[in-house]
Amino acid sequence: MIHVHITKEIKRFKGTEKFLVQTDFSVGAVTHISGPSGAGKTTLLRIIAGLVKPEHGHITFEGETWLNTTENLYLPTQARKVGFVFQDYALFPNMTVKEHLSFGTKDVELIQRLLILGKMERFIDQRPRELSGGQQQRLSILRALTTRPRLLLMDEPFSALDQALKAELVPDLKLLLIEMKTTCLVSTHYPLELKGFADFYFEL
Amino acid sequence: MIHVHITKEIKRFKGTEKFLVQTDFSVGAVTHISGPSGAGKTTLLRIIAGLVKPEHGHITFEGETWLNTTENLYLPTQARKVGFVFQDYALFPNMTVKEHLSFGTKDVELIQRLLILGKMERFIDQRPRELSGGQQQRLSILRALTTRPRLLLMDEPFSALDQALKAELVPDLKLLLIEMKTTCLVSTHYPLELKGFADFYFEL
Amino acid sequence: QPLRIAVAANAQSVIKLLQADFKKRTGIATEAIIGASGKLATQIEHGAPFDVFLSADMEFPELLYKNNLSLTKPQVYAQGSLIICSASGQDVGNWQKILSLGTAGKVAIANPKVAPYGKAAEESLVYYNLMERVRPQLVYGGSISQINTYITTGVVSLGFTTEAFLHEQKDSDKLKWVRVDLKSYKKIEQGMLVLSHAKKENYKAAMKFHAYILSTPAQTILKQNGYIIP
Amino acid sequence: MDLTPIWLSLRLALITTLILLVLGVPVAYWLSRKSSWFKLVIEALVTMPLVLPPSVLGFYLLLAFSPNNGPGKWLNEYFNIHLVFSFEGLILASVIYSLPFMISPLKSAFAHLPTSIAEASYTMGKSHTQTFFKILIPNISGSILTASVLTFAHTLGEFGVVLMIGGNIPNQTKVASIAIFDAVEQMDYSSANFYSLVLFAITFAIVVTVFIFNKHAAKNPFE
Amino acid sequence: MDLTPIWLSLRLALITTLILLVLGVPVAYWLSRKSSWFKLVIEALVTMPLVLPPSVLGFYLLLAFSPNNGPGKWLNEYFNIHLVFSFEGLILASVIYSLPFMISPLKSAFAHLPTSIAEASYTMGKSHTQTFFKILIPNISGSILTASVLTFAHTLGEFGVVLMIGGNIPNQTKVASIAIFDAVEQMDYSSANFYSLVLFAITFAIVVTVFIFNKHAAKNPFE
Ligand SMILES: Nc1ncnc2c1ncn2[C@@H]1O[C@H](COP(=O)(O)OP(=O)(O)OP(=O)(O)O)[C@@H](O)[C@H]1O
Ligand SMILES: Nc1ncnc2c1ncn2[C@@H]1O[C@H](COP(=O)(O)OP(=O)(O)OP(=O)(O)O)[C@@H](O)[C@H]1O
Ligand code: MOO
Ligand SMILES: [Mg+2]
Ligand SMILES: [Mg+2]
Repeated sequence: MIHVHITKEIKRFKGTEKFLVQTDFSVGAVTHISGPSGAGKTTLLRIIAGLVKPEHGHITFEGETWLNTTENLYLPTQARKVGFVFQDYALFPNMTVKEHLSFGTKDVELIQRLLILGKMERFIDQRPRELSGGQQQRLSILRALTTRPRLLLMDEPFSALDQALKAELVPDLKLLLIEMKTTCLVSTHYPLELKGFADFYFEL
Repeated sequence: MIHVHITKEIKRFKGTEKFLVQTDFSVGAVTHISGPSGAGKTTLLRIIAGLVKPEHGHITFEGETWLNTTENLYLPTQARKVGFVFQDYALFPNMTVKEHLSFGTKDVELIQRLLILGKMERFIDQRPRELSGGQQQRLSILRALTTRPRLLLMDEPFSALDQALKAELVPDLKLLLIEMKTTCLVSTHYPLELKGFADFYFEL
Repeated sequence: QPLRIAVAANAQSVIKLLQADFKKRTGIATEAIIGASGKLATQIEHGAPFDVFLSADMEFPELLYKNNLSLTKPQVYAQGSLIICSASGQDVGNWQKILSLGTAGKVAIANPKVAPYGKAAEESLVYYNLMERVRPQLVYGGSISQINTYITTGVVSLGFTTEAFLHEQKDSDKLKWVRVDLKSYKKIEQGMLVLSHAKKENYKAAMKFHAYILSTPAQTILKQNGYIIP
Repeated sequence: MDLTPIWLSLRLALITTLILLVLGVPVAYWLSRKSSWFKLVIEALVTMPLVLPPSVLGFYLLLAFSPNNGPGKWLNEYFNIHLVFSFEGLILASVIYSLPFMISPLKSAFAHLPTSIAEASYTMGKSHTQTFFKILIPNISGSILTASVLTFAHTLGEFGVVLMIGGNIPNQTKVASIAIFDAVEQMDYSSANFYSLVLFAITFAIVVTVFIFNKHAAKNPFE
Repeated sequence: MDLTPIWLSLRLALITTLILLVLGVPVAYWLSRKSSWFKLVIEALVTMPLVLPPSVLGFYLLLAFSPNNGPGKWLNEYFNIHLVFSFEGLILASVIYSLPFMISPLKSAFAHLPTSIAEASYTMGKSHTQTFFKILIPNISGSILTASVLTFAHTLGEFGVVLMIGGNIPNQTKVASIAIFDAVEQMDYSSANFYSLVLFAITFAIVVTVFIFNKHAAKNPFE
């Protein structure tokens, strides 16, 4: 069980708005997080990853406390063992595709498997600026998997992929997550593409 | 009629690949450009906008020559009067939402109309880094419309928008394009979202 | 424009007294520009707008005269006195012995190529056969005033400087010093010139100043401040 | 205490910075674009004053502008312009001396801007010039500020060149750095300390200004 | 012609640059993070050598290192270290003098990196240190190169400080810039020209190297 109960203040044109989330997510499953643009999906995922601090609240992951503002507890991102697929990819400009993956793991077999999963074998020596939008997005997914995360947070991860590619990639990804026993939260505006992928649904 | 016939060389893991396009697009209509990730959609749109030069070929827009490599003719981007929605938005970090729009036009009525079209009225004073992914994408669409372009090139322009928003935005956008007599080429992996928007279809 | 006087560094404090006295007598305002003699000469060569030059030797004035940069012949206005000086309380009466032991620490002299006092110091070291012995300890300063800075800040144990230095120090009793024997170096005859630049507007004032420096009141001031007046 | 050396330094630094802003921003932009061997030569020339000891630069300027020969003689005879031992000469020398301090950071800032924002501006029909002033310049304003401060400060501290071609003339070329040197040589330590303190205070004011500006333009107010 | 001044300058510049690399990169990173008033003070101190005329800096160093008082006395008595009139002293002075040349461009480069790439690295379980060396440093390598070149060159051209605390000792503190100044004052223009030419050649070599490196790491090979 992932327990989340947080409040974050968001600056607005006039004054501030309160962003409030209280919910539980199932462990070992995929939850689809949905909500209109600007609802706070990215913000929520970033808070869970420990990249943004909310003003108030607590987060626990299978009993382990990740955040507790009343006790001033805060587990750093690194110790949370999450994977993150950023909405704008956040790739490393200095690294080739291959270097991105080896940065996360020494396991060459896993790297090879991921390259095949994302159909990226042909581009291993290219840097982000030499990749198309969809290629960058796939790389960002593969990179997040190299560390075999306990919790995978994906922010709009398939938006730049074509249907055929997605139809192949998504089921394979699902199998890999089950194998790795990875819990997954995924935000997307396209519920259809998560058919057979997401087990639960959460609306912001 | 937009006539395109070009060859561009693309560097690959080993050697180079030839990227070849020969086609005509209808003027005054919306054409959906489709193709797998990495097929060259972005590259094609950039070539048409004059941001990338192909090795060989020619492009004409309603008889006006935009590119002719044999005669070494090349109309600069500015003179082509296009609008461009970049796949990665390419917003101006220094400008607020409002400033983005006033950079393209002095027409305050148009600006107001566009803000409403994109549901961005509440964010007029925010800068790109203070906007959510979907808000950034909407701004990038609105910005491209401020100049009332002859040809609007949109590269995966709705990928970060939620369904409800899209259901409102797309038809309004279509009406505006007709009113402005703007031709439009749009690349997307989601043909469904272009229902009633695209008149033609082109597969790369 | 005030009368501009280029002054060798050794005279940097006595020139202030001379300027004030000259002003009192003639009402003419002057400006002093201080530097090593050689450096000032180089600047004059390249068109520096100075009216009068008070060097620390005769060589530089003669060079300028030969190059048609002056309106008067070089004229000796004072003779300099070289001293050896220490600020660390060390007795310098037997400085030749101290230097020959090689344990004195750093010894400062002015750059002999541009500062006549440095040249005199070197001559004296050669005269006493100490040059090779002292060479590892030597540090060089751009002009005689840099040597004075080195002495007062205590970064050197000993320095060769001008006797006029003692008169610009307020608490000079803290200094140990002794005159370097006149026989060990060539006389420091300090020469004066009125420069061609004075033609422009300050000709009269420059000539007055030239005459003033050679007059008894000025010579007395020089004598009271560590110069040998013949 | 005589404040003219401080005023002189401030005037010199300000004029130099303004000239270099007007000159340096376009040159830096041009250098940041696609490289060529011609640009390499220009860049090397721009970098020269950095590596050249100020004494050397001063020496060559002295030779070039000495009324005895070449350009200096010509300027002197036909226009009655003197570039040695004059304030105008110091300005010229400072502009040359501080050139790389303006150009180098700006060039790097221009090169680091994403190309796509300029492209976006072109697609909006904006010329290179409009794009330059409305998009590129505002997005490197931090670097422009930094470069200006570097230039200003570096000119304020200029010493070797002035020592060589200035001639230490009160109210014309006796700037603060020289006044301090002078005071030290004359063992007038209280003047030296006074001038140093004023320069200290000025730097501090500058640094605080830059700091406040940067705080204002901070990266992400959300996090 | 006596080449030792050139060698001395090169050695001094190299050692100074290396020390400042090790020192400057972390400090610049630290300064680029969230600002505070304490950092403001440090930043002001780091900027000081820039605005302080070298003569002033030299003078204060002279006072500080004098074996008569304070730190100089202590170093002298307990460690037998002499920082005036020695090569070691020049190194220390150069490190102080060139500090802002290393720190300022690096700080700006760190501040301009997108925060998201560091975040991505943290989510991969990488510590701040690992992220620093594997992600941040490689992505500002261009700026590191530029800053090192600036530092190296600036040290090569160092003049005022050396003039003050060096003592012009052949083979120890008589560096090239002083040798040139000396030669000029003695109107030995051929030596001055020779040394200047060698320094010119070195700059040229440096600039060409940087140019080739930057060409290699150019922005977008596709366009
Ligand atoms: N700078 C570059 N250097 C080398 N190859 C590049 C460069 N930019 C793009 N490519 C390659 O060119 C091909 C076409 O890229 P393009 O971005 O046009 O694809 P796309 O159709 O837009 O794909 P997507 O749907 O993923 O955005 C890709 O295979 C990509 O790897
Ligand atoms: N740095 C910031 N400063 C001020 N407001 C911000 C900042 N970042 C985000 N916001 C605001 O917070 C709200 C939530 O943003 P968030 O990015 O979490 O939305 P989202 O649900 O991911 O939207 P999208 O689907 O468009 O990506 C948005 O309205 C946005 O404008
Ligand atoms: O007064 Mo001098 O010219 O420095 O010896
Ligand atoms: Mg989002
Ligand atoms: Mg694309």
